[in-house]
Amino acid sequence: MTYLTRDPIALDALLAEVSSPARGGTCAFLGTVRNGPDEAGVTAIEYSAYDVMVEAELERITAEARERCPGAGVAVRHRLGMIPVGEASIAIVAAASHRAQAFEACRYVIEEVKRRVPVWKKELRADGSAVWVDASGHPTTSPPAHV
Amino acid sequence: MTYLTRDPIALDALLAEVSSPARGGTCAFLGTVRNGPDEAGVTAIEYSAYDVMVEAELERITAEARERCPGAGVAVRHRLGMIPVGEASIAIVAAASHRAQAFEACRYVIEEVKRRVPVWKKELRADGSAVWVDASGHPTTSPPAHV
Amino acid sequence: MPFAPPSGTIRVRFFARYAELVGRAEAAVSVPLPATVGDVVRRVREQLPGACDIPERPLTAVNLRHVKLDASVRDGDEVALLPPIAGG
Amino acid sequence: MPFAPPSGTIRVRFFARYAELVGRAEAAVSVPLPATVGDVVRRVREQLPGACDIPERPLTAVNLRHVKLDASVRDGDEVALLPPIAGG
Repeated sequence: MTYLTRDPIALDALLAEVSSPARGGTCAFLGTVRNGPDEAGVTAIEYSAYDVMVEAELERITAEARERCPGAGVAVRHRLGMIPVGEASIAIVAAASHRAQAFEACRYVIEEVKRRVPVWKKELRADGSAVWVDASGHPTTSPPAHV
Repeated sequence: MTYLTRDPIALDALLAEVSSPARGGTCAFLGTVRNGPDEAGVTAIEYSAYDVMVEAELERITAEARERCPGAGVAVRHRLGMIPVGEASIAIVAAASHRAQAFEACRYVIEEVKRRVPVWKKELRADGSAVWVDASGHPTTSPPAHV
Repeated sequence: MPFAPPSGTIRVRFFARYAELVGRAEAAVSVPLPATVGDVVRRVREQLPGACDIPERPLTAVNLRHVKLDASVRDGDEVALLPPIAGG
Repeated sequence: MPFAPPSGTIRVRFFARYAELVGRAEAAVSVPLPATVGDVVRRVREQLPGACDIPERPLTAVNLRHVKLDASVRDGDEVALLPPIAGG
């Protein structure tokens, strides 16, 4: 259980994992639970996962990112369970000798996470209802197509 | 003096400046003083600046980033003075409703900073010597061309 | 004695909305071999109450890796039926 | 009385290595108007001890904005000569 947590994500701990004197550029990404105009009434999201596959996919994805950006350090944490609006569900940190690789590695990881990491979201609304939503926050009632 | 500091940069404070329930994606960049294979013997870098112009340029650059990514929140801090290896000279945080804008705004700011913000670096080495270096860390002895 | 084709037992796992549809997190499914992931999905949708609401072509993984429906399965494999991914 | 062209006083600022070359952080420079930033740089390089080691075409700013050397200056402007930028 290296990549998953049920507690709030500590960005500082991730930064410490990848920082080194040879790495002058660090890019971080935080995904947080939203309550914007498209999510009226959302109070929290419950994240669930195929835990062991998440661990396996994140191990592969971070290895791929390091292959694309040799010398880069990459750390990821995905939070599961009930996450209130405004708190992070995922944090990714990539540090490299120069900024271009740091941005590239960080972006690569989040894009692959969105495509490949088996995590699901149930939106909890102020009116007491709960609904499974897809990556864009739309209810997943209609049968999804196979990718 | 909004954008400049002589103290260590607190990333958490920048994150707090831009976070909001409607912004689900946050991208941060940290530039840290390196001591890698290309900087053998560097112990610290002394950063100096045309302070008032730095403030003016950063005001313009962050406004441009917000124009490119409407709704985004952007915060920047540049540190001056003696910065030891491993500590950050700059931190940029961009938060937006979706990750693409967060990455774009953050990347825009650091690229423009590198082009436009009048800050200079003097490398201090373990042997006691000190040398002005350009953005890539090369000594600036030969006359630079006008851009 | 009539010829009996070899069969395999597949551990099928359900997640999120699919687990709610079938009312369980996993099932052991027997299939004649050789078989594909698609064969396992078909068997699940025919045999398990509630599973007919799982799409005919869901996302699937075998032994923790994403696969297409024409991937083959062996006795003892773990096949997961994955609702649309919403990680990150 | 002979015709005297109007002249302007420009506050010129030096930074980093350029400040070390001229041994000072600023100077008041008088130029006949109209004048460009290039005229100010030329005057600085001719008149200030050590300034000949500043490049003929340095990066420059007028009143806190980057400008090209053909930008015009007015009485009271602040012209900055900027070594290659190394911010970030």
